[in-house]
Amino acid sequence: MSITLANVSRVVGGVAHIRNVSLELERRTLNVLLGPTLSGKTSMMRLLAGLDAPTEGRVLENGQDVTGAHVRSRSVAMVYQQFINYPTLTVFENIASPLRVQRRRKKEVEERVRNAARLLKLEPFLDRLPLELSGGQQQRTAIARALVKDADLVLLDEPLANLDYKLREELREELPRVFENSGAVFVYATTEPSEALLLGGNTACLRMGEIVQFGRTIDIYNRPSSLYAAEVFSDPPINRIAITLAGGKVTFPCGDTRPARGQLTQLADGRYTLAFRAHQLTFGDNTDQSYPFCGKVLLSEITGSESYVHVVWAGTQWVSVAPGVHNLLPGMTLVVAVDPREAFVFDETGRLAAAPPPASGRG
Amino acid sequence: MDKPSDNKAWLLVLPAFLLVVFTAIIPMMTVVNYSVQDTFGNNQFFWNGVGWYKELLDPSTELGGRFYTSLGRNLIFSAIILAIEIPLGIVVALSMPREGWSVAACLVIMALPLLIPWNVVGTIWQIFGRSDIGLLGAALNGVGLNYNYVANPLDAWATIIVMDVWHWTSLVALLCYAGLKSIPEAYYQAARIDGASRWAVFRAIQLPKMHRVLLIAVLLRFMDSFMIYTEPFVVTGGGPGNSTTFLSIEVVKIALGQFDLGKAAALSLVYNLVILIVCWVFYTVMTGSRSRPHVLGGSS
Amino acid sequence: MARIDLVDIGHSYAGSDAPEVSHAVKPMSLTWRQGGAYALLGPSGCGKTTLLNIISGIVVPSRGRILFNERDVTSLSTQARNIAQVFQFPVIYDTMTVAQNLAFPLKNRRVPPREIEARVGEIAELLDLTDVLGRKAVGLTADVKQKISLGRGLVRSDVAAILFDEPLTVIDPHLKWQLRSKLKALHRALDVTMIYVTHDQTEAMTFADTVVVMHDGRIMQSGTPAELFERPEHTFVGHFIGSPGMNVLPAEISGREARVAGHTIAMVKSYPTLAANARAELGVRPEFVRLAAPGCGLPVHVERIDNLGRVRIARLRVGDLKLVATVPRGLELTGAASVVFDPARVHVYAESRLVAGAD
Amino acid sequence: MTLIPGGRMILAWFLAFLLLPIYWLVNMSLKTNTEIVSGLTIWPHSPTLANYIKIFTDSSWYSGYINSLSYVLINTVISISLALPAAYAFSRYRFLGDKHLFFWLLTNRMAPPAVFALPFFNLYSAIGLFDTPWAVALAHCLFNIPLAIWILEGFMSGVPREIDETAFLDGYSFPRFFLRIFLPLIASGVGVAAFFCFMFSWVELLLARTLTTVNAKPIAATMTRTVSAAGMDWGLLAAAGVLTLIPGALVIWFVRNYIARGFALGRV
Repeated sequence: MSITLANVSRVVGGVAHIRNVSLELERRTLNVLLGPTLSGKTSMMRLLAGLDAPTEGRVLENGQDVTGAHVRSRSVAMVYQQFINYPTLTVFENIASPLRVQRRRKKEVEERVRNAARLLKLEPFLDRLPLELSGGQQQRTAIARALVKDADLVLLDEPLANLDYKLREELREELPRVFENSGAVFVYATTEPSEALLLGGNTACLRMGEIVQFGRTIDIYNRPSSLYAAEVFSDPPINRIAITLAGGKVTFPCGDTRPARGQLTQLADGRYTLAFRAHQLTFGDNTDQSYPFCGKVLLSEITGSESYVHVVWAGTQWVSVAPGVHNLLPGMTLVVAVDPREAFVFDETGRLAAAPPPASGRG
Repeated sequence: MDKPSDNKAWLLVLPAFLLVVFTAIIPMMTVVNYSVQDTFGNNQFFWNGVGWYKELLDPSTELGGRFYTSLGRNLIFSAIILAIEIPLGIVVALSMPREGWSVAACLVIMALPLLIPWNVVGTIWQIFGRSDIGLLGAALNGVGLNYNYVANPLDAWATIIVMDVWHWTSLVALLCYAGLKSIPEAYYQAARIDGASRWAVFRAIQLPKMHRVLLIAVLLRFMDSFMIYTEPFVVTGGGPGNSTTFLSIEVVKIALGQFDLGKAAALSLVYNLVILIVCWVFYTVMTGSRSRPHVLGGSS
Repeated sequence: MARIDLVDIGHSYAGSDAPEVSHAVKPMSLTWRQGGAYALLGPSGCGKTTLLNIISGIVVPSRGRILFNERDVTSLSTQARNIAQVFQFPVIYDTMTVAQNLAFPLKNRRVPPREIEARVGEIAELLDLTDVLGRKAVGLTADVKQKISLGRGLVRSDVAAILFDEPLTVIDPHLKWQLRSKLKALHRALDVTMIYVTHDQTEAMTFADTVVVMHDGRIMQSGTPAELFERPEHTFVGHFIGSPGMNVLPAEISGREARVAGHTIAMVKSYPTLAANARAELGVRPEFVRLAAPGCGLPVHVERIDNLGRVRIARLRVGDLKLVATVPRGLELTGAASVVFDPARVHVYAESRLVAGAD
Repeated sequence: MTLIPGGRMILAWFLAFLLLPIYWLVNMSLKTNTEIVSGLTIWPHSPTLANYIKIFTDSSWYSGYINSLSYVLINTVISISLALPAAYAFSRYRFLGDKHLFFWLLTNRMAPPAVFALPFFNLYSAIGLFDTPWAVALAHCLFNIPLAIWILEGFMSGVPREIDETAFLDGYSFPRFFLRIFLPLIASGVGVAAFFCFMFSWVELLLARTLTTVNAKPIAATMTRTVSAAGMDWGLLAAAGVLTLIPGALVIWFVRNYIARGFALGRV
């Protein structure tokens, strides 16, 4: 079963939530809708599910036009951000509900619900009411219900957003295993690039209701087609610096110039934006090829495994991430460096001009 | 995620809509029909155009005079009961317990007057106020005030006002109590941390938060008091003389008493117009900031 | 400005004689020095908010005493304790302007108007609220409202401590780090004790210089972010701090050797042979687990390698034990492999408690 | 703990003020006429149930209760069953003229019965329903259907729309979803709406009296008619009054937390 949006737009109260999107999702694939809040992720999912009708364009299922079809006639399942369950039914009945409606035999319902419950570690809670459980367990119940149905299309709208930090981590690690053995088309919306990378499959980068880039997740990560795609696909936000290339020399906003290195050497002269992710901005000037900058520490955020150091240099703010615990005091000066061979270069229109070769670099 | 627009929803609304049309629009059409005609009872109708309305709005005419005096009585009555019931309701709401079994007991006792048929409320006060068999009547006369609500207009007004305060104040109290209950505990904690006195807490947190329920209470009480009929009718029958003849009693007297259909219809329409205007204010308040009682998380 | 001492504090919502297991906060003692920045970190329902409410006086503990600068305030009311609190959802007085909100605590203490105005101006400056002072507080965004709530505490120069109950919950993700850096800068500027409750380790460790990790009503460990990361004193702390958390593997420990799933691992320190029935475990963070070709160390089976862009996480299996390792760039391994632990970074736990080895 | 000093005293006085007249009614209902006439007694010296027995045996009295109960129940059933789908439409969809319709319903809820007394009299006589419980039941729909719709819409809007969508995604048809999933969720709302429809129909006198003469005469009318008769039998009247309190008093315990919401049309 493949699901396709053909030139779909959705305008609500004069505001365009989705702008002329065309997207085709193949059977047995996992597709991530990645974008900041209000970038149109939920609107697009509701269009795919048929909960909302497009203002223009068509929704096709295996080539057939299902644009106006009522959700009941479609084989779709959806998991909402705020873990929606039937409060008056037990967890067992919640998961079994789609099968009850299809009037499946009792034995089959029992077996399929137990399988789904085992997959999501819900066996001990099957006879409890959803509201008695923790947020994580409620969301697992909703996911179990979405899976038990074997729908052709399964949509998950930022399912982990409302969970505790550690709960989010546990469920995030289980999701790939949960999706593996199902033949449906999965669509997973999230604001966090790390979730997209963890789930793999394909990713559509969304910005203000438009698809900026669609392709295999790891390809987009390594070669974002535009500065927008790079922005969407970087957390913490991608660092950037305006540069002008002239005769093999690179001049930075603060005026000093350095020899062009890496892929900068093959680019025509002109104004570009050098963009590099947090882990590409390293402490100290350790490689001969990299450009060092002397910045001032704004704040150091520690997660335990890594530390995000917010630095300001010549008025522009950057974020650098380094493994381990680095408790740098705000106001300290810190030399940070970026190796041009690992950074992206975008032209003035924001299109990708040069990207680090995928395999070797630290990209 | 706002509501989708779907005109098929009219199918769901239609049954209720048709029945209310039958019970409201058709009768209202007959009222409008009568209000522009004159009749002498034997089913002959003469076109009178806006005659009745002109007469109604002209205080010098008999109908106009009765209209303005009873309208005046209604407005005075509503003003007095609002001036008493709203502050008293707030004070009672503030003095109600916030948790424990006593809350339930208070709610039940306070709700009792609201559940009594309106004519029985009249009967209760009719008995209670009589000097021969009523505790209130006997007590007041015992103290030397010759209180007689049947003969003395002032006593009649006092009785009706006290009766209305007795009947409806607990509604204002319950509304304010509901408003108070919706205030999250964090606000009281913050006020304690800021060292606020009880009065500061009332002015800074409770009154602003009760603002919406108070407005609803004022509008509900104004409308109900403005169309009051049964209680005064039972206790004083509109008397002594017609000192307590409110608009609704006037309408019924003219319509069902004198069978003067034209006058009654015109009076009814103007009366209804006032209600419509107040309703519009009520509607904008009620649907302005719609509080979302969250059913799943327990009662509001 | 107060030094806070919790002396054998414990609380159960079912009364003081309730069995200890049902205590929201198990009996504990703790001292927080004046001017420190502390975080109470733990999953939902671990008792961190109850502990915060005990300090603020909203909850009277069913046992133990709490001292502010050696003065017993256990039964003292919230006002008398002179603390300030920023709640999860912004609490502001709707009908007042920002300036009136900030002046409210001082007005309640009958501080002369001139002095109030000066103090409000000073705090507004500190919190970049100067340009919204005249506006009605109710119409502003959540992060500004939280600043106002904080400002109401700061205007009182003698405030004993400022308590934060998950203040960033309703703030937009990209604004969070700005408010965090503002709080950190404020803490350095004003010598006032701050206690921050959260379930998010990043918020806890960026804000506080001492993080108190709680679980099931008990304090598991209290230390600097570095201590929590490098020397977790309990397997729960190891698991809770760090993303992904520390690996915990059952092992038999004797002398300088540990046997895990039939494979011996050399240790840097020597450990007393633990009691037979003591549940001995080995703890090592994924960052210090090196994946190598089969035969170099503990044999493992590579289930999956997740590529998170800047770091790659290998999901491994030893028999039916799960193991996680961070994998450098470019290393592609599937199926059978082996892992080598960095000996200096391996910890030994008995009954989930850290065992100090001898050199 | 109350919120204002002396709160206990104020509340005690207010509750006493509420209960005293009701006590006096009960007190009168337990006295024989001779004792009533002979002088003021705070509690019935020779309490008797004669008045109650008379009401339960004299058909002109107890038929009043039966008539009242019959039209009240008919009205409540009609109001709730018609209001449920309409409230769902208002809560879940925007449609042509929904705002104006919702407002018009409110104006009917607030319409003064006096205005409709005469037109109803003509209307129901014309269609031959005069002096039957159906006349009063339908007449009371004027204000009870709007009331039920407003209260139910308030409760329904508390249920997240995503639950409806999840059910439709699961394959529920609308009727099955409405009965098996949605109704249990707003059960308390239906209870409250039913209680207030019952209550507002039970307390109304003017329309009930206007539309009935003999066969369907409600208790309220029976009571007011005997008021004007010479030689008033106060004890009997008091007893009749006490009996009209029973329905409200019985149910109040179950809806005590929703009273404010019921009166404020589900908006509090």
